[in-house]
Amino acid sequence: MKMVTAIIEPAKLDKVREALIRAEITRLTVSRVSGHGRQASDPQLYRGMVVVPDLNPKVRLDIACNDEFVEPCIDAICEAAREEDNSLGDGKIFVTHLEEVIRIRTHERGGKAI
Amino acid sequence: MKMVTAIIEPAKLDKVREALIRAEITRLTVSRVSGHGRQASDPQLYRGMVVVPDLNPKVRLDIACNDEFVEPCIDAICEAAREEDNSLGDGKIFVTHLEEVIRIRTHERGGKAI
Amino acid sequence: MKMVTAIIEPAKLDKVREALIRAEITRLTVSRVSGHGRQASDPQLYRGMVVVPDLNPKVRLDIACNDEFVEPCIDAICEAAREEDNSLGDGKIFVTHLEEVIRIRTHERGGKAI
Amino acid sequence: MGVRAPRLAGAALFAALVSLSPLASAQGDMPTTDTGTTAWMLVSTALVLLMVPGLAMFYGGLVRTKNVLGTMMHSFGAMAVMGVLWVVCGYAMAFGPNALGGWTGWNPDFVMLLGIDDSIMPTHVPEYVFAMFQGKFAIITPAILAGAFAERVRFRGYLVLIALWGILVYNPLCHWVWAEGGFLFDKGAIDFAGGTVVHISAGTSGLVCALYLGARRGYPKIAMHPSNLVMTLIGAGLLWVGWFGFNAGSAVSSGLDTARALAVTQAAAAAGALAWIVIEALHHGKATSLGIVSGILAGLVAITPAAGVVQIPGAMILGVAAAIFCYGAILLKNRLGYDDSLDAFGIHGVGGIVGAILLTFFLRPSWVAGQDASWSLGHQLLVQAEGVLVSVGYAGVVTLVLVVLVDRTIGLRVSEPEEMAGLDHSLHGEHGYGLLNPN
Amino acid sequence: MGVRAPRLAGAALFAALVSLSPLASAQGDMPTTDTGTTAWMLVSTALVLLMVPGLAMFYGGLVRTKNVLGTMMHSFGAMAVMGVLWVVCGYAMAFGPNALGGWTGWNPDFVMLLGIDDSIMPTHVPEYVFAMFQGKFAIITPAILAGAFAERVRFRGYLVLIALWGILVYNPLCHWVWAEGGFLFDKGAIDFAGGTVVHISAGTSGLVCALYLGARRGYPKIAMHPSNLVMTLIGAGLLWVGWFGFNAGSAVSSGLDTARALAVTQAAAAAGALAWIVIEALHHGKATSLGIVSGILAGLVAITPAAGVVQIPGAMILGVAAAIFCYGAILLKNRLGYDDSLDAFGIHGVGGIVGAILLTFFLRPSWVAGQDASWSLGHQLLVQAEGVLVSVGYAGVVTLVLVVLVDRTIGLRVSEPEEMAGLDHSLHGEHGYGLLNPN
Amino acid sequence: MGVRAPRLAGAALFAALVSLSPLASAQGDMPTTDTGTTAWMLVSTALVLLMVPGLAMFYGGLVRTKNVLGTMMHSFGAMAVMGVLWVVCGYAMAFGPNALGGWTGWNPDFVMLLGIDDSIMPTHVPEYVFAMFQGKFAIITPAILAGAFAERVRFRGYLVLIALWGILVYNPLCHWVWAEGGFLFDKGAIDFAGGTVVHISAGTSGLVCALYLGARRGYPKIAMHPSNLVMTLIGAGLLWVGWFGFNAGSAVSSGLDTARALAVTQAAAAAGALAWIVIEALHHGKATSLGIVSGILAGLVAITPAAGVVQIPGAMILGVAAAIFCYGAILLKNRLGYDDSLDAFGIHGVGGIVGAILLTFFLRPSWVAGQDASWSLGHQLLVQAEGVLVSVGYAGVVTLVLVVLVDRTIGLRVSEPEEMAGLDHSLHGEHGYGLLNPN
Ligand SMILES: Nc1ncnc2c1ncn2[C@@H]1O[C@H](COP(=O)(O)OP(=O)(O)O)[C@@H](O)[C@H]1O
Ligand SMILES: Nc1ncnc2c1ncn2[C@@H]1O[C@H](COP(=O)(O)OP(=O)(O)O)[C@@H](O)[C@H]1O
Ligand SMILES: Nc1ncnc2c1ncn2[C@@H]1O[C@H](COP(=O)(O)OP(=O)(O)O)[C@@H](O)[C@H]1O
Repeated sequence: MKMVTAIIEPAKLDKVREALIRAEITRLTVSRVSGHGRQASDPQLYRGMVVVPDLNPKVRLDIACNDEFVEPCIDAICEAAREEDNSLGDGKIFVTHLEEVIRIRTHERGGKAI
Repeated sequence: MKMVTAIIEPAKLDKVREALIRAEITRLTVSRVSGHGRQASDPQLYRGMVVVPDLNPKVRLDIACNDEFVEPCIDAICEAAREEDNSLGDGKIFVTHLEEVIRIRTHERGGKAI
Repeated sequence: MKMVTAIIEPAKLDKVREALIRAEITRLTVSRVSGHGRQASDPQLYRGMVVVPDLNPKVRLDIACNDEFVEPCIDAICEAAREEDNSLGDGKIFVTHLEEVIRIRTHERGGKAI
Repeated sequence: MGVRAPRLAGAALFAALVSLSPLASAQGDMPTTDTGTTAWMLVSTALVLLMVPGLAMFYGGLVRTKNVLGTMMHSFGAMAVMGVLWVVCGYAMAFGPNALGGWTGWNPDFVMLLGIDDSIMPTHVPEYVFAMFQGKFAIITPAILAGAFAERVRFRGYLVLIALWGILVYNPLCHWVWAEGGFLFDKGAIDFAGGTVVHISAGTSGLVCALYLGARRGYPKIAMHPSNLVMTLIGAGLLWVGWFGFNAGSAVSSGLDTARALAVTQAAAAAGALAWIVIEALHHGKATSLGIVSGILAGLVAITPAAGVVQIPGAMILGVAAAIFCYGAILLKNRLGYDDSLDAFGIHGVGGIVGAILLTFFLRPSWVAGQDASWSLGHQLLVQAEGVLVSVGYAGVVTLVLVVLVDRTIGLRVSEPEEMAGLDHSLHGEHGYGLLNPN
Repeated sequence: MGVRAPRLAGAALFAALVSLSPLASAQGDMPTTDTGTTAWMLVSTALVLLMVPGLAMFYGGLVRTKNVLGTMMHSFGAMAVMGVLWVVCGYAMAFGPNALGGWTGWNPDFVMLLGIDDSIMPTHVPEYVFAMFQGKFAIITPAILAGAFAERVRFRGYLVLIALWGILVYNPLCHWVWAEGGFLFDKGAIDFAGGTVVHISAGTSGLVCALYLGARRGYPKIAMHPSNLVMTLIGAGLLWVGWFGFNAGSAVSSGLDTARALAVTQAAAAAGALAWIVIEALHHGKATSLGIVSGILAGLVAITPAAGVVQIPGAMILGVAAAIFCYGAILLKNRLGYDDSLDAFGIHGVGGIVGAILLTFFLRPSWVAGQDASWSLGHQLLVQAEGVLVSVGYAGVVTLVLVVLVDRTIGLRVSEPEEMAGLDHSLHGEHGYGLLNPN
Repeated sequence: MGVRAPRLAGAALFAALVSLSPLASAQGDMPTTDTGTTAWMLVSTALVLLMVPGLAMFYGGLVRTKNVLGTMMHSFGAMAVMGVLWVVCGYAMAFGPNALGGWTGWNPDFVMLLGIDDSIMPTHVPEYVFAMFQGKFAIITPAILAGAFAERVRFRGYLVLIALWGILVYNPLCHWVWAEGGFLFDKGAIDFAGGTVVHISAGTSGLVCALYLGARRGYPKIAMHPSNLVMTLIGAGLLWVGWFGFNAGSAVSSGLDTARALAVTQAAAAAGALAWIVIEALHHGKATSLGIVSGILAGLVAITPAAGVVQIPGAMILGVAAAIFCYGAILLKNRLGYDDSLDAFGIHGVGGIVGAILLTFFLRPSWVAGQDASWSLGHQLLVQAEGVLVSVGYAGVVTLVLVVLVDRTIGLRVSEPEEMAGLDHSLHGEHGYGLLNPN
C-alpha cells in the first residue's frame, strides 16, 4: 500500500476530484497548505501593486491506495491538475510506503481497509 | 519508530486524546483536514434541505511513537473514535515507517527524541 | 529521497525559511497544525488568568529533498528554530523515506523532480 | 388624495416640484425645516446604507470560501455604481413628473440634484435628505438581486447589468409606485416601503437571471457549504437594525406613523424568526442558525409593503406567513432544481408577494375608516395583485432582455475554469481569508 | 414625585395610562408629538437592537469553534422569543398598573399593543416607540444571562427557560423599578437605565444557572480558547455604540438629560478600559485585547444605573471601580472553580452592583439639591442596597426554580457526546466556519 | 464673521463660553434646546464612535494574521486613552479661549467638563453633546495615524505617544481651525469636518513615524498578505455609515446644511469607489475589493473638508480626484520603498490635501455670493494652502520630536524576535483567530 500525497493548485481541486472519481478513487483526505516551489506566478493585487507572494495557497491531497492503483492515481492527478499553458506552480506528487491501514469502525487491516 | 496518522471525527477529538493519555501517549500533532471516505453521513441542514457534503470536516492526528507503542496507540484510537452505532465515517489509521526523529532543542535523535 | 517534516513554533517560521534558503533549500510546503509535546510554555492570558493551552499552535514544514540535502536541511532548521533560552516547545523533525516524486507539470520523476 | 396615498412622500414631493424652481427657492413660501423629522430621515439614510454591508455579510457568508470577495463586491459595486447613477439621473427619473407617457418621470433640474439645493419639502425635510434616503433603496435593490446569481458572474458584466437595470427597471417602477402621477400610486396600491419596488422586483429579476445563466457548476450534485455562517448571522443582525430605517424612514416623518412602522417591523421580524425555527424543528427536529436569520429576513420583507397599514397582530401573522411560504418556496426550488444561489427569489420575491397581498386582510381599522365610500377589501386586493403582477411582469421581461444583451455582448457568466478557481482569485486577484494560510 | 424619580418614563407613562383608553385616544388633550424626541427614541431603539448582534459577536468570539453558532443563537433566539413575548404580554405586565398585589403590572389593553395605537406619551413620544425601546431591554437581558451557561445547554430548553424567565423574573422586576406604583420606584431607588433590572438580574440568574448546571466538560483542566477574539473586539465596539441608545435613550428625551447620560457613558467606558489594561499590565506585564474590551463592558455596566445622576468625574471613578471589582471577581471565580463560562456574573452582575451602590457617592450636586429635606446619603445608600438585594434575591430564587423545572422536564443540559461534538453540529446541524475546510 | 466661518460651531461655542459661568447656567438668557438638532448630534456622536471599530476592522483585516489584535488594539487603545484625556483636558484645550499666545485654548472650567453641566449652546444643543461629538474626532485621529506604523510598535509606547500627540498636536490644531480665535479659523480657512485637523494631521504624522521607525522586517521583499480582506470590506462599510455622522454632524444642525453635507459625502464616496476600480481595470485589468474600499475611503477623506461648501458635481469630482491622487501616491510609495504599512499617508494625508485644496474650485455659488467683496478665489486658495502647510508642518515637526522621545525613552519599535513572533503573541499574549487551531 502507498500513500500518494499531491500538492495542487486550489483552483484545480474540483477537476482533480472528478478525475480521481473517474479512476475509481474516491477516498481521500484534503487539507489547506501553503507552498513555495519553482513557481513565481499566482500574482495578487494590492493597491495597484502586483505582489508575488512568498507562500502560495495550495491544496494537499492524501490518498492511501493499494499498489495497483498508484499509477492510475498519479496519472489522473497529473492530467487534471496541469494548466493548459504549462506554467509553473502546477504542483507535485509524493509517494511513500504505507505499512498498515486500519479502518477504525471495523478494525479491518491492510489492503481491504483502504 | 513509526508515524501513526489517524483521521477521525472532530467530535471525537477530546475522547481520543483522553484515551491516548491513558495509554501514556501524550505527544502528538493535530490538524484540520477534510475527507471523503465511504461515509455518507454527517448530514447538514441548509434552508430546509438535508445536504450531504462531499468533503466532511475531519481531524488528523500524527503520532510518532516507538515500535512497542504502535499497537496500544492504535487500540486506544480505535476504542475512543468509534461511534456507538457502528456508523460509517469513524475514520482510518495509517502507519508509516519513520527513519529518524530529531528533537530540535537538544539535537537528540532516534527513539529517545520521540 | 526523503521527506523532512518539521514541527516548529509559528514565531520561528520566518527565521527557519531564511536559514533554509541559505542552505539552498527553497521548495517546501507549510501548514498550520496544533501540537502537544513536552512543552508547557506558550502561556496565554484570559481575563487575568494565565492559561496553558492543551494544544499549542505550531507550523509544520514538509520538505522533500534528495538524500544529500537531508542533513543540511535538519541543521538549518535546528539552528534557526531553537530559542535562545533552550526552552521546551522548540519542536521536532521527522524523516521518512520517499519512494517517488513527480512534478505534475512535466511528469518528471525522481530526484530531479524535487 | 392623501386618503388614498399610503405614503405621502411622492405627493409631498410633487408639490415641492411645482412650486420650486432653483431660483424661487429662497422665497418666503418655502416650508420650514423640522429638525426632528430631518434628524430621523438623516438617520434612516444611514441605517439603510448600513444594510449594504449587512447584506454583503449575509450573502458573503453563504457562498463558498473562494467566492466571498466576489459576492461582497456585488454589494459594494452597487454602492459605487448606483450611488453615482442615482444622483446623475436616477432621482430625476424616479421622482420627476411623468415623461414618455408615464413610463418614467423626468425633471432635468434633478440631474446632479442641482435643482434641489435649497429645497425643503412639505414634509419639512430638506429634499436632499429625501433624495439620499431614496438613493439607498436604489443601491440595495440590485445588491439583493445579485444573490440569485452569486458565484458565477463576471464583475464587469454585473456592473453594466445593474446600471442598465437601475435605469430601465428600478427607476420606472419606483416612479409608478411612489411618485405622484405614477399609475400604481394613483390607483392606490399600498406599498409602504418597497415590497414591490424593492423586494418583488429584485427577487423576480434575480430569478430570471438565475434561470437564464444556468446553475453553478456541480449544482445541485455537489454540496456547496456556507463559508462563514457566523458572518451571515451578523449580517442579518445589521439588516434588522437597518430595516428600521428602511421601513420607519419611509414614513418621512418622526411621529406616530413612524412609531407604528417601527413597531410592526420589529414584531414581524421576531414572529418570522420564531415561525421558521418552529417549522424546522417540526420538519427536521433541529433549529438552525441559517433558519432563524432566514425567518428574520422573511418577516422583514413581508412587513415592508405593509408597515404603514397593519397593527401588531397583523404584522405577526404576516411574519409567520412569510416564513411558511418562503420555507415552502425554497423546498420547491430544491425540487425544481434551478439555482437561485442565495434564494433572492425564495426570500425577497416570495416574501414580498406574501406581504403585498396578505396585508389587505389586516388593514388597520382606522385606515379603512379613512377611505372613501367606494373602497372595498376586494377592490384593494385586486389593486394589490395588480401591483404585484405589474412588478413581476415588468421586472421579469425587461431583466430578461438585459441579461441576454449583457451576456451576449460583454459577457456575464464566468468561464468554467474561472468558476472552479473562484471569483476572488480569477476576477479580483485576491483571497478573502489570508488567515487560512500561514504568513 | 418627579423629584424622587430618577427616570421619568414610568411616571410619564402612568399619566398616559390613566388618561387614555383606546377610545379616548383621538381627543384634544392628547400630548403632541415632539419630532426631535421621537427621532432620538427611534434611534435609541435601533441602537439597543444593535447590541444584540453586538453581544452575539462578543460572546460568539469567546467560545470554542464548535460552539460559535450555538452561542450566537442564544442572542438571536432571544430576539425571536422575547421579541414576540414582549408585544404579547411583556409590555402589559411591565408597564400596566399594579396587579396581583403589586407583584406585576397588568393592562389588558396593552396586549398586542392594541391599546396604544394612537397614544402619545406626556414625554411627547408615541407610546409605540417607548414600548419598542423597552422591548429591546427585554431581549438583551436574557441574551446577557446566556453567557453564564454557554457551550452546554440545549437550544429548546434555553428558549423555554428564557420565555419563563422573561415572564416571571424580568417583567415583574421591570415593573417594580420603572413603572409608577412599582415598589422600588416608589422608594426612590435610582436605576437610570437598568443596572438592577438588566445587569444584576441577568448576572445573578446566570450565576444560578451556571452553578446548577455544573461546569463544562473538562473545565477548568482543559484550557478553552476563544475561537475568535477579533470578533469579540468588534462586538464590544458595537456594544459601546449601542449603549449610547441604552443609556441616553433611557432619558426618554432629547435634551440636557440625554446629553449628560451620553457623556457619562462615554467617560465610564473609556475609564473602565484604561483601568483594566493598567491592572493587567501591573498583574501580568501585558495588556490584552480581551482585557480592554472587558474593561469597556465593566465601565458601561457600572454607569448604566447611574447615567442620570453622576457627572464626568464620578463616571470615571465608577468605570475604574468596576474594572477593579470585575477583575477581582473573575480571579475569585477562577479560585472557586465554578464555571460562569463568559463571566455574565463577573462582569454584568458585579459591575451592576458596583454601579448601583457606588453611584450614591457621586450624585450630581444639582440632583441632590432637588431632593426634599428628608433625603440623606445614608438613606439613599440603603435604598440602593435594597434594590440590589431585591434584584439578586428575587432573580436568584425564581431562576433556580425555573432552571430546575426546565432541566427536569424538557432538558437543559446537553449530553456529554453532544457537548464534545459541539452545539453547532449536534444541536443545529451546521458549522460556523465552513471556510476552515477546503470546499 | 458667520460669513467667513465655514463651520459655525466654534463661534457658537465661543458665545456660549462668554455668557456662561457654571453659576450663571440656570439663567433665563440660556438658549433653549432643540430636540431635533440634539437628536441628530447624539446620533452623529454614536456614528463617529462606530467608525472606531470600523477602522479597527479595516486596518485589522489588512495586516498579517499574527498582528491582527495588536493592530485593532491601536483603535481600541485610542478609545481608552483619548476618551479619558479628552474630558480631562482635551476639550479645555481645543475649545477654550486662546491661551499661550494662541498656541492652544484653555478654559479651566472645561476640565472634566464640569463647567458645561448645564450649558446649552446657541446652536440649541447641550454643550455636552458637542463636546462628546468632538471627542470622537480626537479618538479617531490617532487611530488613523496608527495605520502608518502597524505591525511594528509596542503597545505601551504607542499609548504614550498618542497621549502626547493628542495634547501637543491634535488639541492645538483643533483649536486653530475650529475654535473662535484660532488663527486659521479667523483667516477663513475652510475645513468643514476635519480635512486638516483629522486627516492631514494623522496622515502626515503617520508618515513621519513610519520614516523614523523604518520598515517592517522583510519589507518590501517579503509579500505581506492581508489576513482578512472580508473584515476590511465590512470595516469600510461601517466607516462609510459612520462618516455621515462625521460630516453631516459637523454642521451642528439638523437642516439644510446637514442634508447638503450628507448628500455630498455620499456622492464623493460613490464616485471615489467607482473611479478607483476603473483605474485598476485600466492598470491591471482587474478590479479588486481592496481597491473599491480604498476608493470609498479616498472619496470620503477628500469630501471631509469640503462637505459644507460644494455641490454634488464638485463632490464627485473631488472623489474622483482623490482616487487618482491616492492611487498615484501609493504607486509612488512603492517606488520610494518606505513602509507606510496601511497607507495612512497615502489615503488620509493625500486625500485630505486633495480635498482641502481642490474644494476651492467647486465652491457652491450661493456660498461665494455670501462672501464680502474682498473675497477672491485666489485668496481662498492661498488660505487653503496655508491651512494644509501649517497642518503638515506643525504635525510633522512635533510628531518627529515625540516619536524620537518615546522611542528613546520607553521604546516604540518592537524587537526583531517580537516582530517575527507577531504582536498578538509577544505583546498581548493572545491569538486573534483561535478557530485556526483545533480545540
Ligand atoms: N521539494 C518540495 N518539498 C515540499 N513541497 C514541495 C516541494 N516542491 C514543491 N512542493 C510543493 O508543491 C507546490 C507546487 O510546486 P511547483 O511550484 O509547481 O513546483 P515546480 O516549480 O517544481 O513545478 C509548492 O508550492 C510546494 O507546496
Ligand atoms: N484511502 C484513503 N486515503 C486517504 N484518506 C482516507 C482514505 N480512506 C479514508 N480516508 C479518510 O478517513 C476519513 C474517514 O473515512 P471513513 O468514511 O470512516 O472510511 P470508511 O468508510 O472506509 O470507514 C475520510 O473522510 C478520509 O478523510
Ligand atoms: N511524538 C510526537 N508525535 C507527533 N508530534 C510530536 C511528537 N513530539 C512532538 N511533536 C510535535 O512537536 C511539537 C513540539 O514539541 P516539543 O514540545 O518541542 O517537544 P519536546 O518537548 O519533546 O521538545 C509538539 O507541539 C507536537 O506538535
